Amino acid sequence: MSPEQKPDSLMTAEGLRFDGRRPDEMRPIQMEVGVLKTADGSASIRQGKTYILAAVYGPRELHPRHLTLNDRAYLRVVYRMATFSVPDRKRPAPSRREREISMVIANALQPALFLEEFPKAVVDVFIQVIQADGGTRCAAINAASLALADAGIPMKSLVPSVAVGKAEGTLIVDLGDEEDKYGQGDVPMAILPNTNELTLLQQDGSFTREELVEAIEMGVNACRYLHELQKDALKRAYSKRATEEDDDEEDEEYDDDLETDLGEADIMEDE
Amino acid sequence: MSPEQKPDSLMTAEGLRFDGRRPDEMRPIQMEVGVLKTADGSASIRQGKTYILAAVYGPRELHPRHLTLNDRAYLRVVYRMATFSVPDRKRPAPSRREREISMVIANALQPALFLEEFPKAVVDVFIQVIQADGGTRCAAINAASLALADAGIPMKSLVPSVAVGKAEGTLIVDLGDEEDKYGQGDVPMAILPNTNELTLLQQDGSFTREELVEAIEMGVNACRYLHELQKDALKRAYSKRATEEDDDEEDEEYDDDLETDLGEADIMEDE
Amino acid sequence: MSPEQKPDSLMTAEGLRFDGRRPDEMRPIQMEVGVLKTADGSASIRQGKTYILAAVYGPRELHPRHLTLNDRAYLRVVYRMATFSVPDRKRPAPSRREREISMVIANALQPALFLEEFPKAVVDVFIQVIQADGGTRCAAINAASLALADAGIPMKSLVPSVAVGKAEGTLIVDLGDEEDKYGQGDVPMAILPNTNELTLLQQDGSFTREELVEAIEMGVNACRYLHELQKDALKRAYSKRATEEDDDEEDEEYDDDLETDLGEADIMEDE
Amino acid sequence: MGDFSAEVISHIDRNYIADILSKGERVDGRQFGEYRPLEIEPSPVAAKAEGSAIVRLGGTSVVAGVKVLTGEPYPDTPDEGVVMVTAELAPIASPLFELGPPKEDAIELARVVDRGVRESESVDVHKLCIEPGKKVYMIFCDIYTLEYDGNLIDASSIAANAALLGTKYPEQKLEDGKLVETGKMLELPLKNMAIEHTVSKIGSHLVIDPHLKEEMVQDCRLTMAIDQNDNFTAMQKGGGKGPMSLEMIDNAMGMALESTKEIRELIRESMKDAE
Amino acid sequence: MGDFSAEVISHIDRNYIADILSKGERVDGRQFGEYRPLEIEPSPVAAKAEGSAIVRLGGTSVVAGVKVLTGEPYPDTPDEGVVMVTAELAPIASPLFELGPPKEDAIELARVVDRGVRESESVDVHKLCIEPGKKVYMIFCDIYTLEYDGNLIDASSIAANAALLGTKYPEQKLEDGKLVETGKMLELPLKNMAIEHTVSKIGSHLVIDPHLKEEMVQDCRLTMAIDQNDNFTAMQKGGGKGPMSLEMIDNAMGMALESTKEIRELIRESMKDAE
Amino acid sequence: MGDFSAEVISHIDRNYIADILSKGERVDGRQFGEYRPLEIEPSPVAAKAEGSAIVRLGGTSVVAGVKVLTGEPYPDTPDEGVVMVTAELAPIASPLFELGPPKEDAIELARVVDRGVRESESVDVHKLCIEPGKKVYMIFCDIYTLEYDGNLIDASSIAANAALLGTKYPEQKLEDGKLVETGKMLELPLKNMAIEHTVSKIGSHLVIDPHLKEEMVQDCRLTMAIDQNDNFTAMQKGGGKGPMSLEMIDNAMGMALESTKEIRELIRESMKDAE
Repeated sequence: MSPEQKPDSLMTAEGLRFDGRRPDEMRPIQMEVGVLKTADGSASIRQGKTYILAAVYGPRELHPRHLTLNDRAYLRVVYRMATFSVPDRKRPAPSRREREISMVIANALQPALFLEEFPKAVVDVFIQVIQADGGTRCAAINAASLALADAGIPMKSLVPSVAVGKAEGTLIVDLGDEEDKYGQGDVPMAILPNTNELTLLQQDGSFTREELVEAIEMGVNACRYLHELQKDALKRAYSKRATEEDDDEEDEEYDDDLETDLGEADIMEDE
Repeated sequence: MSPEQKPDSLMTAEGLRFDGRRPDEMRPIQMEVGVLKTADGSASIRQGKTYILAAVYGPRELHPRHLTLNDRAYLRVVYRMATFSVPDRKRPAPSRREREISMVIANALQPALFLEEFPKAVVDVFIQVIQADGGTRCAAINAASLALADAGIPMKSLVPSVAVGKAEGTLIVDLGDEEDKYGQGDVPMAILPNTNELTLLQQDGSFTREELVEAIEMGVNACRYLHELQKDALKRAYSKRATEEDDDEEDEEYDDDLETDLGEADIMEDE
Repeated sequence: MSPEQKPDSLMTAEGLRFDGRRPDEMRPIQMEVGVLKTADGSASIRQGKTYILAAVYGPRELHPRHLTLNDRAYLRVVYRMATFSVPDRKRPAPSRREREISMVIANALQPALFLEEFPKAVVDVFIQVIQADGGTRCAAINAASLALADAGIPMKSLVPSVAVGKAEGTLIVDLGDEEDKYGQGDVPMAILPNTNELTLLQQDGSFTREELVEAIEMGVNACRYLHELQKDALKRAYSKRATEEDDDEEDEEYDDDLETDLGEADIMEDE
Repeated sequence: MGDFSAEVISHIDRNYIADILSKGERVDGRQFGEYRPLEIEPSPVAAKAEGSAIVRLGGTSVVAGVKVLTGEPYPDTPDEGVVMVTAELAPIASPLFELGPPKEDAIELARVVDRGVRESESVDVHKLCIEPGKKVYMIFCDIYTLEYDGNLIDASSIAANAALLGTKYPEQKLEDGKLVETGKMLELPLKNMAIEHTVSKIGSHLVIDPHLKEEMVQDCRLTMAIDQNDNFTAMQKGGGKGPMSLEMIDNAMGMALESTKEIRELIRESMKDAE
Repeated sequence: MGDFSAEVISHIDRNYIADILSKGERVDGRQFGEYRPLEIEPSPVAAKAEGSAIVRLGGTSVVAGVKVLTGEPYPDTPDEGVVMVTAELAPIASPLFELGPPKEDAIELARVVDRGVRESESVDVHKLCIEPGKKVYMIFCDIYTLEYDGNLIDASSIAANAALLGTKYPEQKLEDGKLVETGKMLELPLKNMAIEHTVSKIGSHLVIDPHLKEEMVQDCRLTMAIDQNDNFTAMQKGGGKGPMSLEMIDNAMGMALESTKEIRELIRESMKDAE
Repeated sequence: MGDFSAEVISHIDRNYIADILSKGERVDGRQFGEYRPLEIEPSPVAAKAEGSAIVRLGGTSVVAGVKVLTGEPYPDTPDEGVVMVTAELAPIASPLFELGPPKEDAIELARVVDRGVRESESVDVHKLCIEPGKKVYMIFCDIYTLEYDGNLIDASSIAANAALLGTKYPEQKLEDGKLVETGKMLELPLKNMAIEHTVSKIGSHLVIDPHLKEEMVQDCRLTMAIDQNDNFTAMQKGGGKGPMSLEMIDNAMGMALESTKEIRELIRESMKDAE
């Protein structure tokens, strides 16, 4: 692609953003559960032009064995970007950045999971970025926690995630590519919705202590909204499957099992 | 070396090839069995200027163990080109192409072998290209199947192999480097001589269905001729060893064992 | 750094060296034992501007197991240069040269060790070059053998090491960077001081047989001097620790144990 | 693909599949010469890639993306651009994924798909020259498997062709040694659109577009790239160690020739919709 | 750092450390907001590196060295030099060393320290330009851990800043396409000196500059880079899977702000001595 | 070579070999200072490599090939060409072959042979300059082991020297920034032809050109490169951990000096036949 142009200004005179959004307005978001038949659980997310798929395999036996944990399952996250997902072609081999983000995502998801129910096993979370237009690590967490629920991994709750940034002195939510690149900073975070505690927090750019506190508050609010979208996506998948099962003339008992399969039982109880 | 010159024409007005051969004429071929003392079986082939050595080790215990097959021996083929075997210096590390050809050769040889006689073991076929002047994968198969016989691996038959190509509309057998590079296509193949079935078939360039059928027929004929050469080479090695044994004043009983050692018993019976 | 200048001459008219040393004079040397708290044994050496740290871990269980030796401990030496230790920035990944020197150092140290006392175990010797100004492999051996003693590994003796070179026809001891680079040759060696036998011997440059014999004799003498410095360093560490122990009001019995810990018992007996 | 899986499939499956083939049927009810439903989603990566497509072939799906870069030509072909096709079994598609270097299967997938495009000279590399010996366009087409239910090679070949067909990129020229955009948008010079077709041999039967279960029990497969003039431009026998007679190879060629036009048409239609 | 060790520490230790924290004490007697003794040895690699420092933070020590090279700028930033910071857990520092590729911990160490320097724009990369689009200075700051007793990130950040502050290198200019030295010595254009501070969360407690034993039982840590104007220029929650409330994060920021000036002052003093 | 094998050889062999050495005999009947039969096949790769040779030293055989390329000189040696020698234990030669990165033995083989050629400045690199600072000849000599029956280093060194001696390549010159052939064929400027000789120490005995069985029980070996003026140009003690006295080293030098002329002569004769 021809190199992106730096916009003249990221904020308009009216206090709106470059793409017309209000400072606290998120991009259009679509999340879908159960999109990959090969996986035990899966989800897709489109957040603005960002497009990501997540698949979960497991819990299952872990190879190589020396990675085995005796008191819980090992959560293995692999975050990969397609070569064509970014303006310049990314090299095919996994970069250090991809490996670091894989680790950061694992840390963000882990507090929500009951991994101690599966000692010595592994739960694999594979994330493929198809198109990257800002906020990929946060969008990946949103999709991955849906895929974990879809795979029936026991969870305290889903994990919503968003980035808050700063452009021309204004705090803004859910950065697009240009805001990420030409803005004054970026604060990606993820929360446990039942306690509002943060499981992911990173920052770059330049912020005062007061700005950071305000940014985190904005992010937590946006995460609570995202959490509602996540639950909706899960319910849609759930009722779609229930309908499909009905079409196949299965009896109603099946629904309970399905609920368990989706890991929703746990999720619903928590809230 | 200075870059090779593209010949003005690959075919003469008289219907002969660039190097004077008829379309169905092969290059001079020398095969020799038992050329490497370190190996359990070995062979060399000189086909035109192509020069290749093959060594077989095994059957023996396989490391690492996770590659072990429960119902048969694992056939491990490693095809390597010397850095100086090609016009430009090849990089020393094995290329993707070398690894693909290793796999293709393994697939071509496997149908001829009774690997199920050695469950959990490995049979190693190591191939070193000393000089590459076209048709290396086919020449490598010719030499490797001799080395397997020399190592006493039980076989249905030897596996002869040749490439058929096209130059200025004419189908030609056993391409040299220039014909490979400047011709219109290349169809390497290998056969089981007792059934004429193909164990290797690849193609590039552009052919009609009819041309391909004709090319395969030409190749099968050439393979039958090559098979005779292979058997001759095996017999020469056999009688040479028998003679050497005689010189050492061994009694005649030894011949039978030798035959078994050479894997010839099986081969001769099949034809 | 700006590239080093080649000195006009490595030897003065008075027969002194470029930096004022006599041909058989070593650079100022400081060795210190027990400098790294994390390691089981450690030592530092400053030899001219060369600055090296060595750490020893073990004997301990070896991973991966397939490297295990049934009759003795495996001596694993890892020699690494800091990227900034040389005039141009060294690439961070270990080079072939670093791996070769690791092996050479292991061979130089091994004859002095009673590794058969710890079958199936590993003794790790990790060497970090902080600043390289000539003679790093020899300085590394001097430090590593002190670190081994500090770790209490049973030893026949310490292993002193030095390089002898040639500049403008004169044999010179303990080369600096310029003498190494612009001189006529380099003969690094290491000895067992109780027998004067060589455990390391390499050479480059050009020498007659007679020059080599003389060079080795000079080197052995320098090694004997170095061995005294090594023993002093070990004694200093020993008495310092004893004092510290006294300060902690430990009783005197402790000294004996300490001696054993330092591996000095063996060393002292041998000489 | 197929070989490693052969280890895990049960003998019952093997017999079952062979049995119904003898009755003229396939596991999913298809005819021997019938392709699975083929769906092409044009340009799913429109904001970042010059061309892209998602292909769904039954339960198998892949995404292909094309990047158009510029660079110096190879010294021995100063007036030719560069085309490179890679294909990767992405972790999300594979329950057997292990974090390591590419396996033989993955190498074969990548090389067979790449050869299908390059040997058929689908893209006219001479038209990718900006200034001979100085600057050319470099076309990278990268394919990721998303769902794996058999016949990855065909799905990948179709996706590559669709993505290349839909590729648009800004024309550039050299001015005072620097590349500048002319403002014009170009399409890729696709002259030949060869599509790969895979026929699987199971016992004495040949089936086209093998299902994963069929791949698991197959003797071998024959993959053929066929261009718009019904010429064969690449061929690879793989996927197992079973030998194949000339008669069977001829039959497989016939089966592939029959389905090629329809698939090529579907690609053209799908990508036209995208504009 | 911390996570893998969590496997080996005993429950007794875990309870002991939590217990004494409840009594307002730490394993080594420090206050919750108290740094360990910090020692900076200036220029230990003076003969080969343009800048260097050894930092001892309690029982943790690291060495940083700076090389100043020249090279071509990146095409998209033709008037900017390049700064790169790496950090490595050298074998000598680690009883758990295994000969293999860098582990997640090591990758995080390197990236957090690098980001602390680069995101805070400590070095004015525009002043590292020799000739726009042609030649710039390239600054490599590499850090090796020598002793590991907790809080490698802060020690490494301090060492990087000290080494960069003490860096001197010959000025170069382009003459007829060749670089020549002008004879003048330059210092690095350090405009912002952001220092990283790590606060560890253990149960309901926050402690600054965690000791190795504290890292082993921590829920997580928060690392913050703070510049000379008290702005936060980088932040990373890591070192474990424990979540953190906003209130705790705010408290951690307060603790870091308190110690930042003193440490920055100590770096400046130490490196001044070196001249 | 030798060290790893020491694990597998039986004590019976060890004693047997020591025993017969005490009687002044060797396993294959040679004198202590006697080389095995040496055969050199000139130019087996004449169609693709500028120089090549196969060397058979008893049951050990290796092939060496030389490629002459052109490229830019290193900035610090603008008027010197480049010579690089590599040596590899090819899979076909090694029953102990494991598909992995080079082991210590292989690294030592490569480096000792390379050093033997380079340290002795066998090739006059100044005569490999086409245009100072712009273009030089780059000589790659790569060696593959074909049969392994002891003393790979000497066989490789002899093969490298033979291949380099037989190397012929077209002269090139720079015209308008492009390399063109002058039509003249050049030989490599070999000024010094240093050959490596290995002496093995077994107990109190020294033997030259060790057989594989001797390598397996040796205490260590000393490899010496000796040039045509009887100067030692490289030396490496390796192949085991046994120490060696100065007296023994001196004896080993004597043994090597004795055989060097004959071998050098044989190389010259063999390669002359090739023309």
